[in-house]
Amino acid sequence: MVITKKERRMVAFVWFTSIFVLLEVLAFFLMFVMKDTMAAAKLPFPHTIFIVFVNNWRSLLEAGVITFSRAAIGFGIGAGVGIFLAVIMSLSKTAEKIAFPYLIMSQMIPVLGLAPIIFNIVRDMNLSRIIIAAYITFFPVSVNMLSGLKSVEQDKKDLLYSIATSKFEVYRKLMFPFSMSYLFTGLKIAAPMAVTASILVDMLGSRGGIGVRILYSLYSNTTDIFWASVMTSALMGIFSFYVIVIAENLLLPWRRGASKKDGEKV
Amino acid sequence: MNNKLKNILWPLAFGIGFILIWELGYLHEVLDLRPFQLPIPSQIMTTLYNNLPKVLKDGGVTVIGALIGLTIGSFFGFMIAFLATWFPKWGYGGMIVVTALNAVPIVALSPIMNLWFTTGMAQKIGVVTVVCMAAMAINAYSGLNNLKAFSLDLMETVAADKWVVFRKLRLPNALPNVFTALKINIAASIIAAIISEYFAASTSGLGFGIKDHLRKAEMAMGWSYIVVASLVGVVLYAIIILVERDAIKWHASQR
Amino acid sequence: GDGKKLDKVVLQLKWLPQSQFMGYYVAMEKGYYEDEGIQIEILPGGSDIIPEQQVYNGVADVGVTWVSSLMKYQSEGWELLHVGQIFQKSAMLLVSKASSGIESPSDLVGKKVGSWFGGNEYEIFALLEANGINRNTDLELVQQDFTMNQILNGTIDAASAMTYNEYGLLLAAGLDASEINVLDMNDEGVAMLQDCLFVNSDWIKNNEDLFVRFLRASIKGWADAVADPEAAGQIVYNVDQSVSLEHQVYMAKEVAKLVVPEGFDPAQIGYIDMDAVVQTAEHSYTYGLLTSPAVISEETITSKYWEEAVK
Amino acid sequence: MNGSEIQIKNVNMIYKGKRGEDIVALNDVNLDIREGEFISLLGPSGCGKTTLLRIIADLLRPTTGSVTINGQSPKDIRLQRKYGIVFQNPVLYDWRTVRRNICLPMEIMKIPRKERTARIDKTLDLVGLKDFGYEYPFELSGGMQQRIGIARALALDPEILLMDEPFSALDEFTREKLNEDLLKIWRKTKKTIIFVTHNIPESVFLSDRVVVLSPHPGRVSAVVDIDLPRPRESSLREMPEFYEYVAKIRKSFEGV
Amino acid sequence: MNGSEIQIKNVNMIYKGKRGEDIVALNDVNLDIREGEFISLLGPSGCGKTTLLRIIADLLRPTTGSVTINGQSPKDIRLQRKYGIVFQNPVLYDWRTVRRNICLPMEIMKIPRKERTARIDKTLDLVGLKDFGYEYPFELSGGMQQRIGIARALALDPEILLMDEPFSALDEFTREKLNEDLLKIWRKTKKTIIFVTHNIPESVFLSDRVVVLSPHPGRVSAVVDIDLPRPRESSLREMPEFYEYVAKIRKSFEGV
Ligand SMILES: Nc1ncnc2c1ncn2[C@@H]1O[C@H](COP(=O)(O)OP(=O)(O)OP(=O)(O)O)[C@@H](O)[C@H]1O
Ligand SMILES: Nc1ncnc2c1ncn2[C@@H]1O[C@H](COP(=O)(O)OP(=O)(O)OP(=O)(O)O)[C@@H](O)[C@H]1O
Ligand SMILES: Cc1ncc(C[n+]2csc(CCO)c2C)c(N)n1
Ligand SMILES: [Mg+2]
Ligand SMILES: [Mg+2]
Repeated sequence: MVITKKERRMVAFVWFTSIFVLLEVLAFFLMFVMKDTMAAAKLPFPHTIFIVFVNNWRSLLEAGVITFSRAAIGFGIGAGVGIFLAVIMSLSKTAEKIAFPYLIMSQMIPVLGLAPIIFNIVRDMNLSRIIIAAYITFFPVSVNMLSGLKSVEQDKKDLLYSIATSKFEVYRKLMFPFSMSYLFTGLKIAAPMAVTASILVDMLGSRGGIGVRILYSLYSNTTDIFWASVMTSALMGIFSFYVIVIAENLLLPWRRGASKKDGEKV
Repeated sequence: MNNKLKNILWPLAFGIGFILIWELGYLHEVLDLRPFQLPIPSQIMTTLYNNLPKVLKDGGVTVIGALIGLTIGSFFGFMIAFLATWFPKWGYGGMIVVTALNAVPIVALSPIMNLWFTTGMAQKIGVVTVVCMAAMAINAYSGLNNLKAFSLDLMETVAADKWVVFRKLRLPNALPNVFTALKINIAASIIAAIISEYFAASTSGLGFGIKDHLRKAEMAMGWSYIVVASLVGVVLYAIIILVERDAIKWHASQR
Repeated sequence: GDGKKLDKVVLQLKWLPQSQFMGYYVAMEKGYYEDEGIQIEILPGGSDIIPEQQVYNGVADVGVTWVSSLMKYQSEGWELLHVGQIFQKSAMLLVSKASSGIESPSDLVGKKVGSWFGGNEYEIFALLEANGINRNTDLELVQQDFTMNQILNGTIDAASAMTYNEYGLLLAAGLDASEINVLDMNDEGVAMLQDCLFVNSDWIKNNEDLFVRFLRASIKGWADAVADPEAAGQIVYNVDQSVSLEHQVYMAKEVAKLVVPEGFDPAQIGYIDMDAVVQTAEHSYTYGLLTSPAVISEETITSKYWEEAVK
Repeated sequence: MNGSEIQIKNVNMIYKGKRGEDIVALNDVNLDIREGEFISLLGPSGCGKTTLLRIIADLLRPTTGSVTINGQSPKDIRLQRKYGIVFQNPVLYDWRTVRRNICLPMEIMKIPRKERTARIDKTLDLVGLKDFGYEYPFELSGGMQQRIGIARALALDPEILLMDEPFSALDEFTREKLNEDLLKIWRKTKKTIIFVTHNIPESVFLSDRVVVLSPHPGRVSAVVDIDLPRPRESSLREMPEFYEYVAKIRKSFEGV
Repeated sequence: MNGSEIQIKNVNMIYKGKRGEDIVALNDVNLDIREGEFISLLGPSGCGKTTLLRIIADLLRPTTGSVTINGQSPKDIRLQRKYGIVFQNPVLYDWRTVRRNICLPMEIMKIPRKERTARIDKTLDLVGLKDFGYEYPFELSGGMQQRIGIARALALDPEILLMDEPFSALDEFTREKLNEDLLKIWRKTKKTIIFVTHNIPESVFLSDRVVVLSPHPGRVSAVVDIDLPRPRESSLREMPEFYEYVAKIRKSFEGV
């Protein structure tokens, strides 16, 4: 089944409106049927969030730009490190056996414990924030990339092996192109996560950003800004996801064809 | 057998080497840290030993929440991938929703869940559930849809219904991806459970312990909790690896 | 600045930019730091920011924190020096809805009581202990998140609140003062000192003069702020609009009462009341924050810079 | 009109290439296949044999033209599960052992377990893989994998059997043995078999008719009736008529 | 001793099955291959032909026994990039067009761009895919894919060419044409060629010697010298000596 652009737009529209309506109904239910005193905090009416969003679009946009640009940098570095680690681990089973448990462990160190150490090493808040954002982002990229690298079929490797191809060339000509679709799966997970990571590091005393808006609005009980900020972060996540999807379509033309062929069913 | 031993010995040797470097102060020297900023392993272990019952109890609370959330979240994530595959036109919207959720930070999610659920455990499960959905949904979707050439044709020829295609082709084909997602989610679920506990209306759990002690300069105690979290992560990872090895022994990655 | 190169001072706040820290913002806005040859940078706090660590790391030069927390860090070996006391009173309250009937500490028995923990719980511990309530068995202490939703929601019966912030938020949420019962730590005799200024002991050795200039400018700022909280609130609001101007001004007014309590000489802003420090140290030790009595010496706390600054 | 007469009418197939160009695979193909007929498709590589087979099996829609099977569309027939296909490359599921790969279509058709096991045993034996039932496909040689694909289709016992170069990776002896086995099965079950091959003697040995396709674009260039007696046995391969047919087809091929 | 004499000594190959069982693929195989020899491997499916080829190419280590090539190990030879392989299934990279698939090994060998283009043009023409250079592999038929694999190995012009059933998916005419082309190339370049096939006439037509393997476990059951004159042309196929050899090999095969 080939889905046209027009259909896709229609589908998106229907999804958007039905979620909107559903949330309106739920919010109504909460407020007027359940008579929940905290209804506005638990689940505000989406239209009110939307109005707050529109009224504050400038400041939210400003904050969004700060957060998103940091997310992009953190994502870039995180993805790079993730790919690098995956390559190291795929080069040797021993390296994988050594590294993977420790990578898991590293993910168990919360930012609260990690941040002071990073600050102490870099002594620059902004750089530290980027490092931490990257640290949060790299893991899914690494895991997915590694699983791609490990899924390369033996006979494809044999072809290069038989002409004594250097490791570097094997990666360049085979392992990387083959793993691209796996990598993109990882990137699709990591991109929105980079937004959350960036929001988290906003809270490390940043001056602006969606994270600051969320933190301040929580602390000052300004529920509407809180929800508008949450909505902004969700939108940024979708945006980042689509950036990856578009990049995938541009960079992996052979896949578009291959999957279409599978989908092109009678 | 020899190989299996090596698989354990190497990482262990590496860990011991690292711990030694850390213990003997070289790490602190390189990073210009003082022991009261980052305690040395022996301090952590002593503290851990002295507080073992409490730390284990807290660890239990967090791990149970993380595992339940991991299960529910992975299940929902898979269901979304399933729907997106089943209804390629309409279901894909679910993937976008999951992506949007994936961009809501835990620090925002936790207070929301605090409102929806009153107990710390329910809040934790709620947070972990949301956090675990995306990795599973996106990975499972790619596994359910990136089929080998012609494998679908075989199903078509015997007019297999969608459900059979799903069970006998898409599902096994997606298994390697599901394991990939589980590996990500193991790490994600524990850290999400920990961070959710920063805000939970409860005073138990690794997250509460970490935050409480690290803020109060009780670094050894805070790091004891981190050590427990790490060990739990590694043990869960090991379990996944073992199950994976058995479940997808046919896959290129296992050869 | 008359073309002279300014010395940079980085100030780490304990929390978000808000009127709790209005003195510094006023001083910055009015150019008092520049007058002292200082280029000031104010770092906001955040959920994962610990001022003691920031100052020790050198990310910031001067920090704002609570005295008990500072003592804890000092006792763990962090070479930090307490060099000025901005809040003379505790702002900590235990608030509850009047309907829950908590009028005295003894009414807390059997209730769910919220605290932020992480070092903010010791005044409550002291309050309970002083009233013969066992904090482990007689009631349930739970963690509060950033919001006051839990008390509004009824999930907890009593919540920690700062006079200048959370209490105001309850009012803003539509509760009338008469609907809120308050236990004030100062009245209950279990107060511990809060916002103080501290520095890295190493840093101050080479920057004594700089710090004195910083303190002088800050005190000037605080004096102006206390004198005109409305204006101070406005100045803070200009820096950060995430809270309403109204709430910022409310906070400024309440903070003013902590910086210059009734009967306190406004010229003495920043004065370190050693009796209060000792009480804070004693409570911190007695109720378990500190594992050994706090060392109160020139190594840990000193008024000499303040004396120099107010000369 | 009888059971499964296949009528291919003016079938054109144009693929859209990656760069948007048209690739004409089949051009105006017309062919009638009788019920129970054994028909072979011959033709140079890339002439559209697989494409035609896929169109008959309803795995592909022709760009224009139609295929009807006993008045019904390929889709109807497919939904009635009358097709069995041996694909050009074996299309095995990595996660299933040999036996379970063979079992798969039967599972879907809800053939009782006992019957399934019996058929697996029989076909495994037929293709000479009795001892390899519990291996995974990747542990087998190319020819062995191909034989699993054959066993899978035969185990299914379909009304219409479409075989795309099923014996290409087999040695002559295995191939000849399987040729004979296939004929036996065909004789017993009266299936319609459409058989793609590059081996002209094989096509003569097996078929009622041999259809030769010419390439670029694929069209029917010759249809040769093979009037050799049935049942055919390996001795047929030594007969002069046999060689005449082989030569004849080779000749019609050369014109291509 | 000359350039690339291949000595296979007491080679045993035992695979470890997934369930821990032993699969004996080769049992005590001994074979000497002269430099510049064209040798064919024949044998029933699953007898170990591919395995032997992979051992020679250093893609697999024999369980016991050794292979030496002019005194060196297969690894040495592989590192000197003297091998070219046509795999049994074409092993194409999905993400590369036909041309870029053929180009790949040459890229790695750092052959200059111009030379590469020339060779691609030449081999594409040779295998009859001139017009398909810019398609992706999945847009091509099975036989066309196989020919890309052949073109890729030929473009490389290796000293030792290992070909695993390279023409199995091709029609007789394309196959015969490629047979002759291959012989021409061989005559010109003096490569050593080890050629796996199931087609006995093909093996006779091409080879200096035909090695017949018997299965389970794979061992050498016959070695037949083909004393037919060179250069060989298609007319050879009509000669009685040719048929004698075919018959002889078929016979030695039957004993298997
Ligand atoms: N990776 C493997 N693991 C286990 N067994 C294997 C593996 N590869 C091959 N074998 C076994 O080794 C034997 C020889 O296989 P090989 O591929 O060499 O056969 P072949 O002669 O090339 O057959 P064909 O003509 O069918 O390609 C077979 O029995 C096969 O099952
Ligand atoms: N998916 C596809 N997309 C574009 N072109 C295709 C596709 N499949 C086949 N073709 C083209 O259609 C033509 C016929 O292909 P087909 O596979 O039917 O050939 P064939 O006769 O089976 O050849 P072979 O004997 O090599 O298997 C070829 O030119 C091929 O390039
Ligand atoms: C994580 C965390 N959450 C809430 C508070 C409560 N709080 C916010 S500001 C403030 C006054 C500090 O000067 C207090 C007590 C905290 N400290 N840390
Ligand atoms: Mg074909
Ligand atoms: Mg083989």
